[in-house]
Amino acid sequence: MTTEQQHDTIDMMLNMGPQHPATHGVFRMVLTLDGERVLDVTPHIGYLHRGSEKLCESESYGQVVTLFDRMDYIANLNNELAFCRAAERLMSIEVPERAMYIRVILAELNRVASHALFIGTYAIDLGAMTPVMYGFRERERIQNLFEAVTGARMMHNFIRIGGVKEDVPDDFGPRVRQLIGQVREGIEEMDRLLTFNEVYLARTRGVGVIDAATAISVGLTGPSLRGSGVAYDVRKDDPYEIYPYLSYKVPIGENGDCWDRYYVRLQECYESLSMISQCLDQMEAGPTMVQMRRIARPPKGEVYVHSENPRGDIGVYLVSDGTDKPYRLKIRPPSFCNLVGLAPMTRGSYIADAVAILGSLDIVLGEVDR
Amino acid sequence: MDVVWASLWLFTLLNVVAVAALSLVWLERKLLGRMQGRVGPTRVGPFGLLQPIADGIKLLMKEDIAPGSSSRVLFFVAPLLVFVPSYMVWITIPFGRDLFVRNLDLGLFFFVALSVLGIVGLVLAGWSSNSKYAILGGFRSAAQLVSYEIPIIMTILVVAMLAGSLSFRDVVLAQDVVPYAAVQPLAFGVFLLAGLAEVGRTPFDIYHAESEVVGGPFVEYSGAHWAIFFLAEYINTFMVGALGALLFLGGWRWPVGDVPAAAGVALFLFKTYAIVAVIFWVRATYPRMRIDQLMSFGWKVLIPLSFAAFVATAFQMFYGWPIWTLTILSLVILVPPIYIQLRWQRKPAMALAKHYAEIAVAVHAQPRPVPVAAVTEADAAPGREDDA
Amino acid sequence: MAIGDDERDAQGLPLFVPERWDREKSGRFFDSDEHGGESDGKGNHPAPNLIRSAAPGVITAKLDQLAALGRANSLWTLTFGLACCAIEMISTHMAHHDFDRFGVVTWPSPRQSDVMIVAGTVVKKMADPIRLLYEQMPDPKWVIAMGTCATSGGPYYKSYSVVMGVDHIVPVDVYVPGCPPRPEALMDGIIKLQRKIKDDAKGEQIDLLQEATDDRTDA
Amino acid sequence: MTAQTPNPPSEGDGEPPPAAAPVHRGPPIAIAEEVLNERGERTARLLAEVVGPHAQESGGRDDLPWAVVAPENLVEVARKCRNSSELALDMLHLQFAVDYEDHIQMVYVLFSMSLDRKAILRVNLPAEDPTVDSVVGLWEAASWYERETHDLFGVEFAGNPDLSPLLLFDGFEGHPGLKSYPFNDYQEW
Repeated sequence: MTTEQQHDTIDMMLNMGPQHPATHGVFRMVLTLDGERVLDVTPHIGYLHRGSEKLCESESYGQVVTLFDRMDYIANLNNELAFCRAAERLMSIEVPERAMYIRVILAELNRVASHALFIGTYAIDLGAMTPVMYGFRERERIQNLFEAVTGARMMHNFIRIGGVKEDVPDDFGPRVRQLIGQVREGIEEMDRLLTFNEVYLARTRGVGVIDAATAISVGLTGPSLRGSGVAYDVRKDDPYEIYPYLSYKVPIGENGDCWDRYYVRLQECYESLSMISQCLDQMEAGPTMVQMRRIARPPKGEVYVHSENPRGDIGVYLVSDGTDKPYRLKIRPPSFCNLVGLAPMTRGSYIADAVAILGSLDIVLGEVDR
Repeated sequence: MDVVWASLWLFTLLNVVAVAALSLVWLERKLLGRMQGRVGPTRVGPFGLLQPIADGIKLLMKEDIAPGSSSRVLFFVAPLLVFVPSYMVWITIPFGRDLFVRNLDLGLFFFVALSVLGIVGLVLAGWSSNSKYAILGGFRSAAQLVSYEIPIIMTILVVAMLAGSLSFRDVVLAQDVVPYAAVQPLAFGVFLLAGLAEVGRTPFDIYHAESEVVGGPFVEYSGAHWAIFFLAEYINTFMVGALGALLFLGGWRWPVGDVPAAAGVALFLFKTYAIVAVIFWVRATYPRMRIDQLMSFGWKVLIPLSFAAFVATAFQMFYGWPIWTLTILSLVILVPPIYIQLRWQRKPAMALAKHYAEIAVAVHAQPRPVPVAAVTEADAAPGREDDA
Repeated sequence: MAIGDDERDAQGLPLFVPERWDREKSGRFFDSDEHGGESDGKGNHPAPNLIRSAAPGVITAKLDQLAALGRANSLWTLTFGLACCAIEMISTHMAHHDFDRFGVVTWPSPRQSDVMIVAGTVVKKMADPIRLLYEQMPDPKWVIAMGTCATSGGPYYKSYSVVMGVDHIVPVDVYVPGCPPRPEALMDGIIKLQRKIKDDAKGEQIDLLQEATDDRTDA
Repeated sequence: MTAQTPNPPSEGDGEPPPAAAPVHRGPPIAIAEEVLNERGERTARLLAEVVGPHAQESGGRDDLPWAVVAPENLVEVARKCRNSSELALDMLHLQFAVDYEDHIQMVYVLFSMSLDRKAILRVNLPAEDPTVDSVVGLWEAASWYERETHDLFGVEFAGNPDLSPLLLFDGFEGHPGLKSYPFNDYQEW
């Protein structure tokens, strides 16, 4: 990599500290630099470790849903869905069909909002100021719909164990169809602005390459793994809720560089929008909550359920001792595992690439530190 | 006696330049706002016009910290080293036929000599504030600005050859028939790109890139000293606009010929603000280039192109071909690099995107079980089905 | 920094005692004083400076109000998001809610920012960096505690690693309730801060709590 | 289910519970039945072949069979699982500790990306000084999992190059993940 220097130079340790515009929150990277070239990266996390898992052990099952909202605070509904599926699997409850459709529609909308935010923040990491504004405009539109359905912009607490809190408002169908049209235009606008932009291609093609084998060994999941060519999507390989009834395409990349990871997420937005319209066609009237006691009291046992979050494969391992509080609840946060892959990708690149690679992994610190 | 006149003229020049820079600050925030679907400052005075003044007052009234471990004298001198050259250049720039402080007949040479001095201030600021980010920013600015001086000098030489003189006034007077942008589009393009890099605007703003080196050499400055840097940067942007208007778009004369001074100045300002608006427009769309790409673009693309423009002009003047042959010659030189750029970068990416669309894994919907009216246990919960 | 070794608690985190918290005054240029006036954390009381010591109170009253007008209308926030509230803070800066209308721009370096919006849960491991950032900001500076986590620990009040509110570390000027507060709530917080800056310059101290109750009575 | 009686105050209040198991005065605790579907059966058979004699206990639920292995031959069994052709568990999906107060159980959730198989390996460790061999050599993902488990549960991993604190700051005493860590008597500071 670096030619051996005649005179011995000391490598500079640059600290991209907890407060840095490019580190998406409180994540600290210590780069060992030889001039502009990055020799090694040592990530430091824990600046947002709020002890959620310990808190879960002292709260009843209904209350734990709110803690899951605040873990991956950009894909809230997907987190709620992950936990509620684990509790339902443990209590072997069948959720009514209409509740499943509502859950999948809201989860896919949340995925589109999360990817729109990713495209925006990734562009601002590379210096383009405008896509982040378009990304947040789409996010605002989707959040307005969430507010109409669940009552809150971000921390919804809408998906409950056994179904959803209440039925959707009457104008839900036409309103979501109109929303899909607007959001598709917004994302196409960002697509036209960024995807084949010469400077953007120069900054992302061939940067942060990771091949499939190292990606799997390091534990990458979700769009980051699909960018390297492994076609593993929990919605396809381990279908849950009503995903088997939907037809869609799972986009995969081949070279595993930053542009592939970006392009996989961009295509996933379009796929999610088409999924939502299919769900709207298939949805019928029916109950939205299964008949069960208010305080969930699952039987003594253990269960491991994983589902597809925008950032990757979120797993929930629930150990219950029969009381109304989980005995041990372990979350497999996709951002935490994707971060392990940061060091092998960044060695040998430039400082500007280190920022681009960290952005392409799309990490959320609330989930990394729990 | 003329010392009093000169100081009076210099004082008015300072005010004109400061007002122009403040108008640029306001224009940038409003223009970028418009392009990003938002409104920009509206609360501070009508249409947010007092926003730059509010920023100025706040910055002047702020505590001016010099970090303990920094070399105090150099720390406070660096902003002056950046501001003074960018302000002194305005002495020779004519706003109208005889609206200038001094009409040096070596005006272009004076500009080129002074625009290099700004780099010393940046590197000094980077080194003296004793922070790793500042040092990185300082070295980046040194590398970038030096390597973009050569294309600017070559394009200015092209204009000097065409006009036959180095004074701004003669250059503008020589363009009464056709502006040099039409004669030499290649030189105009290279000048704008190199001007962007010279001033450090996106896509070349690597030395004070927010997301990498957090403000580069200006990291440790606060309050009044930082305001001087901020002002100098906007004065430089205004200068690139003014020079583009004077050298290539015919300043205050081109389409209308000799007009009263006020209309001339208005025309000149219109052209300058047009170029500055293009600079802000580029800032809103393009991401930032990496430092090695920036260097290779400067040395491998801009410098050969500027030399080609220089040689093309020399051929045309030596053989006395008519003026329009130069336009064709420079267009012929300009087209291949753009084609190569598209050929090697955009097309393969589009092909790759098409390829990804084909290899995407298609998942086909399984037939839904007949929806039973009431939801009973009989309805097989899809969650349980296993065969993928 | 001015933290002695004894001022650390059992878990090695800095105890914040406002009275004994003094900062060495490095060279001043224009506004603040040279002889180390005590900044009482209210941020907006600029310590007596050259002009004010020359002609106390007479001509400087208007100057203070002009300065406060300039400061209030160009509050530059530090890009400093901790957790979920950061996403709402960013969406306030973005196109739909557009903080730029009030002249509020987010700036990456603490040296050039006036307001530190602490948006998110303050974790003990983050206490020292927050303190350091606050000290790096030049003098007339303010802190907005956004969200219940920054105000009082929020939904994590029982956790072993969360500081119960950022006022344990830095003096706070405006508290914005909510989890996360809506962008409009943060805008209301900024407007209250602007009023606080302008009224501080006039000398009379407005009491935000009292004023909030007045709003409720006459609403 | 019977009418829900108000839940007795949970054991966590006040001082840690006495050594004897706390008497539970709530409704009878139901035991979740562990039934494997046929995909799970297939993986369980393969797992039984690969793990062979080392499996102290085994079972499974839905499509996730599990096997309890002794701490000393964990790494050997894990390597066999990873390298076997028909099991090919090439991704360490999750690794964490569960504190059962009398013993600590390490759980390894293994996934196979190519053959779409899933399995869980469990290791029971003594509560006093829980140490187990590190699996960083097999899967790089284990490095951060082990650092986090070391922080929160105090489990030592022999062979992990660096076990520096990941989530907690340096001066933090005690392992907050354990049940014995005082939870409710939070000191305001």
